[in-house]
Amino acid sequence: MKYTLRYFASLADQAGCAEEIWETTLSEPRALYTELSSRHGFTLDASRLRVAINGEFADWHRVLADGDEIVFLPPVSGG
Amino acid sequence: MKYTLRYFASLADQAGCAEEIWETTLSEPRALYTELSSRHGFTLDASRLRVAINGEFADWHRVLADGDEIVFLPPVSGG
Amino acid sequence: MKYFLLCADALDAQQLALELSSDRAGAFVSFEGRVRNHNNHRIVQRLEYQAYAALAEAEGARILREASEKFAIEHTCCAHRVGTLAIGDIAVWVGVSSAHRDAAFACCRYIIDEVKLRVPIWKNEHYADGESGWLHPDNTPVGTG
Amino acid sequence: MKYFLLCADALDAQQLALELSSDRAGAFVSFEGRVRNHNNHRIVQRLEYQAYAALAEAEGARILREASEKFAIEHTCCAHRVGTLAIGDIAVWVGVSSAHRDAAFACCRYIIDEVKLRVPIWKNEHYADGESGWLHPDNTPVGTG
Repeated sequence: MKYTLRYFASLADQAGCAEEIWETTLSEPRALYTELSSRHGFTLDASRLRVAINGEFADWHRVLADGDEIVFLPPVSGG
Repeated sequence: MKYTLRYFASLADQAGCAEEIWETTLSEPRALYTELSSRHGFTLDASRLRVAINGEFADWHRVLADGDEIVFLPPVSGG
Repeated sequence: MKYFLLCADALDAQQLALELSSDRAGAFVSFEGRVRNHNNHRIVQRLEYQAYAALAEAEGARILREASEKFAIEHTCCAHRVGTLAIGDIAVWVGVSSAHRDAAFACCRYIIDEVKLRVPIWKNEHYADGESGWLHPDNTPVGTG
Repeated sequence: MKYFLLCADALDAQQLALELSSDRAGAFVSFEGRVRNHNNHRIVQRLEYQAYAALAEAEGARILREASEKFAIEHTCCAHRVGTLAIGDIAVWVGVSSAHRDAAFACCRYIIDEVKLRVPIWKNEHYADGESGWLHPDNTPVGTG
Protein backbone atom coordinates (compact mmCIF):
# COMPACT_ATOMS: atom_id res chain seq x y z
CA MET A 1 0.00 0.00 0.00
CA LYS A 2 1.07 3.58 -0.65
CA TYR A 3 0.04 6.39 1.68
CA THR A 4 0.63 10.13 1.65
CA LEU A 5 1.82 11.25 5.07
CA ARG A 6 1.75 14.90 6.13
CA TYR A 7 3.60 16.13 9.19
CA PHE A 8 3.03 19.19 11.37
CA ALA A 9 4.80 20.90 14.25
CA SER A 10 7.28 18.72 16.16
CA LEU A 11 6.56 15.67 13.98
CA ALA A 12 7.57 17.65 10.87
CA ASP A 13 10.79 18.72 12.61
CA GLN A 14 11.63 15.13 13.56
CA ALA A 15 10.66 13.68 10.16
CA GLY A 16 12.65 16.42 8.46
CA CYS A 17 9.86 16.95 5.94
CA ALA A 18 6.27 18.15 5.70
CA GLU A 19 5.09 15.31 3.48
CA GLU A 20 6.22 11.93 2.20
CA ILE A 21 4.91 8.95 0.31
CA TRP A 22 5.21 5.76 2.38
CA GLU A 23 5.02 2.19 1.15
CA THR A 24 4.17 -0.51 3.64
CA THR A 25 2.21 -3.70 4.16
CA LEU A 26 0.43 -2.16 7.17
CA SER A 27 -3.18 -1.01 6.95
CA GLU A 28 -3.97 0.40 10.40
CA PRO A 29 -2.97 3.88 11.64
CA ARG A 30 -1.84 2.61 15.07
CA ALA A 31 0.70 0.16 13.59
CA LEU A 32 1.74 2.65 10.93
CA TYR A 33 2.65 5.24 13.59
CA THR A 34 4.87 2.68 15.35
CA GLU A 35 6.63 1.91 12.07
CA LEU A 36 7.12 5.62 11.29
CA SER A 37 8.33 6.31 14.83
CA SER A 38 11.19 3.84 14.49
CA ARG A 39 12.06 5.34 11.09
CA HIS A 40 11.96 9.01 12.18
CA GLY A 41 12.51 8.81 15.93
CA PHE A 42 9.17 10.39 16.85
CA THR A 43 9.16 11.14 20.58
CA LEU A 44 5.45 11.80 21.07
CA ASP A 45 3.61 8.74 22.33
CA ALA A 46 0.62 7.73 20.18
CA SER A 47 -1.64 8.32 23.20
CA ARG A 48 -0.92 12.05 22.82
CA LEU A 49 -1.90 12.15 19.15
CA ARG A 50 -5.07 12.11 17.06
CA VAL A 51 -5.21 10.73 13.57
CA ALA A 52 -6.86 12.23 10.49
CA ILE A 53 -7.53 10.39 7.24
CA ASN A 54 -8.28 12.34 4.06
CA GLY A 55 -8.92 15.54 5.96
CA GLU A 56 -11.22 14.20 8.71
CA PHE A 57 -10.59 12.89 12.21
CA ALA A 58 -10.59 9.10 12.21
CA ASP A 59 -10.30 6.08 14.45
CA TRP A 60 -6.85 4.58 15.18
CA HIS A 61 -8.08 1.18 14.10
CA ARG A 62 -9.73 2.15 10.83
CA VAL A 63 -8.60 0.08 7.85
CA LEU A 64 -6.56 2.24 5.48
CA ALA A 65 -7.02 2.25 1.71
CA ASP A 66 -4.32 2.63 -0.88
CA GLY A 67 -3.66 6.33 -1.60
CA ASP A 68 -5.08 7.63 1.72
CA GLU A 69 -3.69 10.87 3.13
CA ILE A 70 -2.83 10.24 6.77
CA VAL A 71 -1.93 12.87 9.37
CA PHE A 72 -0.84 12.18 12.94
CA LEU A 73 -1.85 15.31 14.87
CA PRO A 74 0.24 16.46 17.84
CA PRO A 75 -1.67 18.18 20.68
CA VAL A 76 -2.86 21.49 19.22
CA SER A 77 -1.74 24.87 20.53
CA GLY A 78 -3.58 27.49 18.52
CA GLY A 79 -5.37 30.56 19.87
CA MET B 1 -33.52 76.49 53.74
CA LYS B 2 -32.86 76.72 50.01
CA TYR B 3 -31.91 73.65 47.99
CA THR B 4 -31.04 73.12 44.35
CA LEU B 5 -33.00 70.18 42.97
CA ARG B 6 -32.06 68.46 39.73
CA TYR B 7 -34.42 66.06 37.97
CA PHE B 8 -33.72 63.25 35.52
CA ALA B 9 -35.76 60.89 33.35
CA SER B 10 -39.42 60.49 34.40
CA LEU B 11 -39.02 62.84 37.38
CA ALA B 12 -37.89 65.63 35.03
CA ASP B 13 -40.91 64.97 32.80
CA GLN B 14 -43.28 65.12 35.76
CA ALA B 15 -41.62 68.19 37.33
CA GLY B 16 -41.62 69.89 33.94
CA CYS B 17 -38.07 71.10 34.51
CA ALA B 18 -34.51 69.79 34.91
CA GLU B 19 -33.63 71.98 37.85
CA GLU B 20 -35.29 74.25 40.41
CA ILE B 21 -34.51 76.13 43.60
CA TRP B 22 -36.76 74.99 46.46
CA GLU B 23 -37.39 76.78 49.75
CA THR B 24 -38.66 74.73 52.66
CA THR B 25 -38.38 74.21 56.39
CA LEU B 26 -37.56 70.51 55.84
CA SER B 27 -34.02 69.20 56.29
CA GLU B 28 -34.23 65.47 55.48
CA PRO B 29 -34.33 63.97 51.92
CA ARG B 30 -37.13 61.53 52.78
CA ALA B 31 -39.54 64.26 53.90
CA LEU B 32 -38.44 66.55 51.08
CA TYR B 33 -39.35 63.93 48.47
CA THR B 34 -42.85 63.63 49.94
CA GLU B 35 -43.28 67.40 49.78
CA LEU B 36 -42.03 67.52 46.17
CA SER B 37 -44.24 64.58 45.20
CA SER B 38 -47.39 66.42 46.25
CA ARG B 39 -46.20 69.53 44.40
CA HIS B 40 -45.21 67.74 41.13
CA GLY B 41 -47.28 64.57 41.26
CA PHE B 42 -44.27 62.22 41.23
CA THR B 43 -45.51 58.68 40.73
CA LEU B 44 -42.35 56.76 41.67
CA ASP B 45 -42.42 55.57 45.26
CA ALA B 46 -39.41 56.68 47.31
CA SER B 47 -38.53 53.02 47.85
CA ARG B 48 -37.62 52.83 44.13
CA LEU B 49 -35.26 55.81 44.29
CA ARG B 50 -31.79 56.59 45.51
CA VAL B 51 -30.74 60.02 46.69
CA ALA B 52 -27.56 61.94 45.89
CA ILE B 53 -26.35 65.04 47.70
CA ASN B 54 -23.73 67.29 46.11
CA GLY B 55 -22.79 64.67 43.54
CA GLU B 56 -22.47 61.63 45.83
CA PHE B 57 -24.89 58.92 46.90
CA ALA B 58 -26.28 59.70 50.36
CA ASP B 59 -28.53 58.36 53.07
CA TRP B 60 -32.26 59.22 53.04
CA HIS B 61 -32.02 60.49 56.61
CA ARG B 62 -28.95 62.67 56.28
CA VAL B 63 -29.45 66.21 57.56
CA LEU B 64 -29.40 68.67 54.66
CA ALA B 65 -27.47 71.93 54.68
CA ASP B 66 -28.59 75.19 53.09
CA GLY B 67 -27.49 75.33 49.44
CA ASP B 68 -27.17 71.53 48.98
CA GLU B 69 -27.75 70.08 45.51
CA ILE B 70 -30.16 67.17 45.87
CA VAL B 71 -31.02 64.60 43.22
CA PHE B 72 -33.63 61.86 43.54
CA LEU B 73 -32.45 59.11 41.20
CA PRO B 74 -34.99 56.92 39.41
CA PRO B 75 -33.93 53.31 38.74
CA VAL B 76 -31.13 53.55 36.17
CA SER B 77 -31.38 52.07 32.68
CA GLY B 78 -28.06 52.72 30.98
CA GLY B 79 -26.03 50.26 28.99
CA MET C 1 -4.75 52.25 32.96
CA LYS C 2 -8.47 52.54 33.58
CA TYR C 3 -10.99 55.22 32.77
CA PHE C 4 -14.69 55.85 32.41
CA LEU C 5 -16.05 58.29 29.84
CA LEU C 6 -19.40 59.86 29.00
CA CYS C 7 -19.46 60.78 25.31
CA ALA C 8 -21.82 63.03 23.40
CA ASP C 9 -20.43 61.78 20.06
CA ALA C 10 -20.30 58.35 18.41
CA LEU C 11 -18.07 55.84 20.20
CA ASP C 12 -15.06 54.68 18.19
CA ALA C 13 -14.49 51.10 19.32
CA GLN C 14 -11.21 50.77 17.44
CA GLN C 15 -9.75 53.93 18.98
CA LEU C 16 -10.84 52.90 22.47
CA ALA C 17 -9.35 49.41 22.04
CA LEU C 18 -6.01 50.80 20.85
CA GLU C 19 -5.36 52.46 24.17
CA LEU C 20 -5.72 49.19 26.08
CA SER C 21 -3.06 47.27 24.19
CA SER C 22 -0.04 46.01 26.08
CA ASP C 23 2.84 43.70 25.18
CA ARG C 24 2.03 41.67 28.30
CA ALA C 25 -1.62 41.16 27.32
CA GLY C 26 -2.39 37.88 25.60
CA ALA C 27 -6.14 38.44 25.82
CA PHE C 28 -8.49 41.28 24.97
CA VAL C 29 -12.26 41.11 25.48
CA SER C 30 -14.69 43.84 24.53
CA PHE C 31 -18.42 44.31 24.93
CA GLU C 32 -20.60 46.65 22.90
CA GLY C 33 -24.18 47.45 23.82
CA ARG C 34 -25.96 48.58 20.67
CA VAL C 35 -29.37 50.14 20.03
CA ARG C 36 -31.79 47.40 18.98
CA ASN C 37 -34.72 47.98 16.64
CA HIS C 38 -37.22 46.46 19.06
CA ASN C 39 -38.02 46.17 22.77
CA ASN C 40 -41.06 44.66 24.49
CA HIS C 41 -42.51 43.90 21.04
CA ARG C 42 -42.48 47.57 20.00
CA ILE C 43 -40.46 48.96 17.10
CA VAL C 44 -37.80 51.36 18.34
CA GLN C 45 -36.73 54.20 16.03
CA ARG C 46 -34.15 55.95 18.18
CA LEU C 47 -33.39 56.53 21.82
CA GLU C 48 -31.91 59.06 24.15
CA TYR C 49 -29.60 58.59 27.10
CA GLN C 50 -29.61 61.15 29.88
CA ALA C 51 -26.93 61.07 32.58
CA TYR C 52 -26.32 62.74 35.89
CA ALA C 53 -22.83 63.41 34.63
CA ALA C 54 -20.83 64.18 37.77
CA LEU C 55 -22.11 61.15 39.66
CA ALA C 56 -22.07 58.88 36.60
CA GLU C 57 -18.38 59.61 36.06
CA ALA C 58 -17.55 59.10 39.72
CA GLU C 59 -19.52 55.83 39.97
CA GLY C 60 -18.14 54.56 36.63
CA ALA C 61 -14.58 55.23 37.80
CA ARG C 62 -15.36 53.44 41.07
CA ILE C 63 -16.56 50.35 39.18
CA LEU C 64 -13.37 50.26 37.08
CA ARG C 65 -11.22 50.57 40.20
CA GLU C 66 -13.09 47.72 41.88
CA ALA C 67 -12.75 45.61 38.72
CA SER C 68 -9.00 46.23 38.53
CA GLU C 69 -8.61 45.03 42.09
CA LYS C 70 -10.87 42.02 41.67
CA PHE C 71 -9.35 40.60 38.45
CA ALA C 72 -5.78 40.11 37.17
CA ILE C 73 -6.03 42.52 34.25
CA GLU C 74 -3.72 44.94 32.47
CA HIS C 75 -6.00 47.78 31.35
CA THR C 76 -9.70 48.58 31.15
CA CYS C 77 -11.93 51.31 29.87
CA CYS C 78 -15.67 51.94 29.65
CA ALA C 79 -17.38 54.60 27.56
CA HIS C 80 -21.11 55.41 27.57
CA ARG C 81 -23.00 57.56 25.07
CA VAL C 82 -25.38 60.31 26.08
CA GLY C 83 -27.81 62.17 23.80
CA THR C 84 -29.74 60.83 20.81
CA LEU C 85 -28.79 57.46 19.28
CA ALA C 86 -29.98 55.67 16.15
CA ILE C 87 -30.51 51.91 15.63
CA GLY C 88 -27.15 50.13 15.56
CA ASP C 89 -25.25 52.89 17.37
CA ILE C 90 -22.97 51.81 20.21
CA ALA C 91 -24.56 52.86 23.51
CA VAL C 92 -21.83 51.48 25.77
CA TRP C 93 -18.38 50.00 25.20
CA VAL C 94 -16.26 48.02 27.68
CA GLY C 95 -12.76 46.75 26.90
CA VAL C 96 -10.36 44.72 29.05
CA SER C 97 -6.83 43.49 28.32
CA SER C 98 -5.11 40.86 30.47
CA ALA C 99 -2.38 38.22 30.35
CA HIS C 100 -4.91 35.35 30.28
CA ARG C 101 -8.46 35.16 28.97
CA ASP C 102 -10.25 34.11 32.17
CA ALA C 103 -9.65 37.49 33.77
CA ALA C 104 -10.56 39.50 30.66
CA PHE C 105 -13.90 37.70 30.19
CA ALA C 106 -14.87 37.84 33.88
CA CYS C 107 -13.82 41.46 34.29
CA CYS C 108 -15.62 42.66 31.16
CA ARG C 109 -18.81 40.96 32.29
CA TYR C 110 -18.48 42.40 35.80
CA ILE C 111 -18.07 45.93 34.51
CA ILE C 112 -21.06 45.95 32.17
CA ASP C 113 -23.28 44.34 34.83
CA GLU C 114 -22.28 46.91 37.46
CA VAL C 115 -22.56 49.85 35.04
CA LYS C 116 -26.11 48.83 34.18
CA LEU C 117 -27.00 48.51 37.87
CA ARG C 118 -25.28 51.50 39.38
CA VAL C 119 -24.38 54.30 36.99
CA PRO C 120 -27.02 57.08 36.89
CA ILE C 121 -27.91 56.99 33.19
CA TRP C 122 -31.45 56.72 31.87
CA LYS C 123 -32.78 55.47 28.56
CA ASN C 124 -35.79 56.99 26.79
CA GLU C 125 -37.05 54.96 23.84
CA HIS C 126 -38.87 56.55 20.93
CA TYR C 127 -41.23 54.18 19.14
CA ALA C 128 -42.50 53.99 15.58
CA ASP C 129 -46.00 55.02 16.72
CA GLY C 130 -44.69 58.39 17.97
CA GLU C 131 -44.78 57.51 21.65
CA SER C 132 -41.76 57.47 23.92
CA GLY C 133 -41.01 56.38 27.44
CA TRP C 134 -38.35 56.08 30.11
CA LEU C 135 -37.29 52.56 30.92
CA HIS C 136 -36.64 50.61 34.06
CA PRO C 137 -33.37 48.62 34.41
CA ASP C 138 -35.11 45.51 33.06
CA ASN C 139 -36.14 47.49 29.94
CA THR C 140 -39.83 47.59 30.95
CA PRO C 141 -41.52 51.01 30.77
CA VAL C 142 -41.62 53.28 33.83
CA GLY C 143 -45.16 54.17 32.73
CA THR C 144 -47.27 56.28 35.07
CA GLY C 145 -47.63 53.97 38.05
CA MET D 1 -24.15 34.17 9.50
CA LYS D 2 -21.17 32.19 10.76
CA TYR D 3 -17.77 31.49 9.32
CA PHE D 4 -14.29 30.37 10.25
CA LEU D 5 -11.22 31.73 8.48
CA LEU D 6 -7.51 30.98 8.39
CA CYS D 7 -5.62 34.13 7.41
CA ALA D 8 -2.04 34.58 6.24
CA ASP D 9 -2.30 38.37 6.68
CA ALA D 10 -2.95 40.62 9.67
CA LEU D 11 -6.46 40.29 11.14
CA ASP D 12 -8.58 43.45 10.88
CA ALA D 13 -10.80 43.34 13.96
CA GLN D 14 -12.91 46.30 12.85
CA GLN D 15 -13.62 44.78 9.44
CA LEU D 16 -14.50 41.40 10.96
CA ALA D 17 -16.83 43.05 13.51
CA LEU D 18 -18.65 45.04 10.83
CA GLU D 19 -19.95 41.92 9.19
CA LEU D 20 -21.60 40.70 12.39
CA SER D 21 -23.75 43.76 12.99
CA SER D 22 -27.52 43.36 12.98
CA ASP D 23 -30.38 45.69 13.87
CA ARG D 24 -31.69 42.97 16.16
CA ALA D 25 -28.43 42.64 18.09
CA GLY D 26 -28.24 44.58 21.33
CA ALA D 27 -24.99 42.94 22.37
CA PHE D 28 -21.65 42.30 20.71
CA VAL D 29 -18.75 40.53 22.42
CA SER D 30 -15.34 39.97 20.88
CA PHE D 31 -12.21 38.18 22.00
CA GLU D 32 -8.71 38.78 20.66
CA GLY D 33 -5.82 36.48 21.43
CA ARG D 34 -2.62 38.49 21.01
CA VAL D 35 1.05 37.53 20.95
CA ARG D 36 2.53 38.18 24.40
CA ASN D 37 6.15 39.14 24.96
CA HIS D 38 6.74 36.33 27.46
CA ASN D 39 5.78 32.72 28.17
CA ASN D 40 7.09 30.35 30.84
CA HIS D 41 9.45 33.12 32.00
CA ARG D 42 11.16 33.36 28.61
CA ILE D 43 11.16 36.44 26.40
CA VAL D 44 9.25 35.80 23.18
CA GLN D 45 10.32 37.70 20.07
CA ARG D 46 7.90 36.31 17.51
CA LEU D 47 5.98 33.17 16.81
CA GLU D 48 4.69 31.06 14.00
CA TYR D 49 1.38 29.29 13.61
CA GLN D 50 1.15 26.23 11.42
CA ALA D 51 -2.24 24.76 10.49
CA TYR D 52 -3.50 21.60 8.84
CA ALA D 53 -5.67 23.91 6.76
CA ALA D 54 -8.37 21.59 5.37
CA LEU D 55 -9.13 20.02 8.74
CA ALA D 56 -8.72 23.29 10.67
CA GLU D 57 -11.32 24.96 8.48
CA ALA D 58 -13.72 22.01 8.77
CA GLU D 59 -13.33 21.77 12.55
CA GLY D 60 -13.56 25.55 13.01
CA ALA D 61 -16.80 25.64 11.00
CA ARG D 62 -18.11 22.72 13.09
CA ILE D 63 -17.44 24.65 16.32
CA LEU D 64 -19.29 27.71 15.01
CA ARG D 65 -22.26 25.59 13.98
CA GLU D 66 -22.40 23.97 17.42
CA ALA D 67 -22.15 27.39 19.08
CA SER D 68 -24.99 28.79 16.96
CA GLU D 69 -27.21 25.92 18.04
CA LYS D 70 -26.23 26.10 21.70
CA PHE D 71 -26.68 29.86 22.23
CA ALA D 72 -29.33 32.40 21.17
CA ILE D 73 -27.07 34.49 18.96
CA GLU D 74 -27.42 36.45 15.72
CA HIS D 75 -24.02 36.07 14.02
CA THR D 76 -20.56 34.76 14.80
CA CYS D 77 -17.18 34.59 13.16
CA CYS D 78 -13.74 33.33 14.12
CA ALA D 79 -10.49 34.08 12.29
CA HIS D 80 -7.08 32.56 13.07
CA ARG D 81 -3.70 33.72 11.79
CA VAL D 82 -1.13 31.40 10.27
CA GLY D 83 2.51 32.23 9.48
CA THR D 84 4.86 34.53 11.37
CA LEU D 85 3.50 36.94 13.99
CA ALA D 86 5.14 39.73 15.99
CA ILE D 87 4.45 40.76 19.61
CA GLY D 88 1.03 42.41 19.88
CA ASP D 89 -0.33 40.88 16.66
CA ILE D 90 -3.79 39.34 16.83
CA ALA D 91 -3.44 35.54 16.64
CA VAL D 92 -7.14 34.74 16.88
CA TRP D 93 -10.33 36.80 16.79
CA VAL D 94 -13.83 35.70 17.83
CA GLY D 95 -16.91 37.93 17.54
CA VAL D 96 -20.52 37.23 18.50
CA SER D 97 -23.63 39.41 18.15
CA SER D 98 -26.89 38.60 19.94
CA ALA D 99 -30.08 40.21 21.22
CA HIS D 100 -28.95 39.95 24.86
CA ARG D 101 -25.52 39.92 26.44
CA ASP D 102 -25.68 36.57 28.26
CA ALA D 103 -25.64 34.63 25.00
CA ALA D 104 -22.89 36.74 23.42
CA PHE D 105 -20.52 36.34 26.40
CA ALA D 106 -21.17 32.61 26.82
CA CYS D 107 -20.92 31.87 23.10
CA CYS D 108 -17.70 33.84 22.61
CA ARG D 109 -16.08 32.02 25.52
CA TYR D 110 -17.29 28.65 24.22
CA ILE D 111 -15.83 29.25 20.77
CA ILE D 112 -12.36 30.32 21.88
CA ASP D 113 -12.16 27.41 24.36
CA GLU D 114 -13.17 24.86 21.71
CA VAL D 115 -10.90 26.35 19.06
CA LYS D 116 -7.92 26.08 21.40
CA LEU D 117 -8.81 22.47 22.21
CA ARG D 118 -9.79 21.10 18.84
CA VAL D 119 -8.58 23.03 15.81
CA PRO D 120 -5.33 21.60 14.34
CA ILE D 121 -3.11 24.68 14.63
CA TRP D 122 0.33 24.65 16.28
CA LYS D 123 2.34 27.44 17.82
CA ASN D 124 6.13 27.68 17.58
CA GLU D 125 7.67 30.32 19.82
CA HIS D 126 10.96 32.01 18.99
CA TYR D 127 12.83 33.27 22.02
CA ALA D 128 15.25 36.11 22.58
CA ASP D 129 18.11 33.62 23.11
CA GLY D 130 17.69 32.28 19.56
CA GLU D 131 15.97 29.06 20.54
CA SER D 132 12.50 28.06 19.44
CA GLY D 133 10.03 25.34 20.28
CA TRP D 134 6.62 23.91 19.58
CA LEU D 135 4.13 24.26 22.39
CA HIS D 136 1.59 22.05 24.05
CA PRO D 137 -1.99 23.28 24.54
CA ASP D 138 -1.10 24.52 28.02
CA ASN D 139 1.75 26.59 26.53
CA THR D 140 4.45 24.35 27.96
CA PRO D 141 7.17 23.20 25.53
CA VAL D 142 6.81 19.92 23.64
CA GLY D 143 10.56 19.45 24.20
CA THR D 144 12.08 16.15 23.21
CA GLY D 145 10.31 13.75 25.58
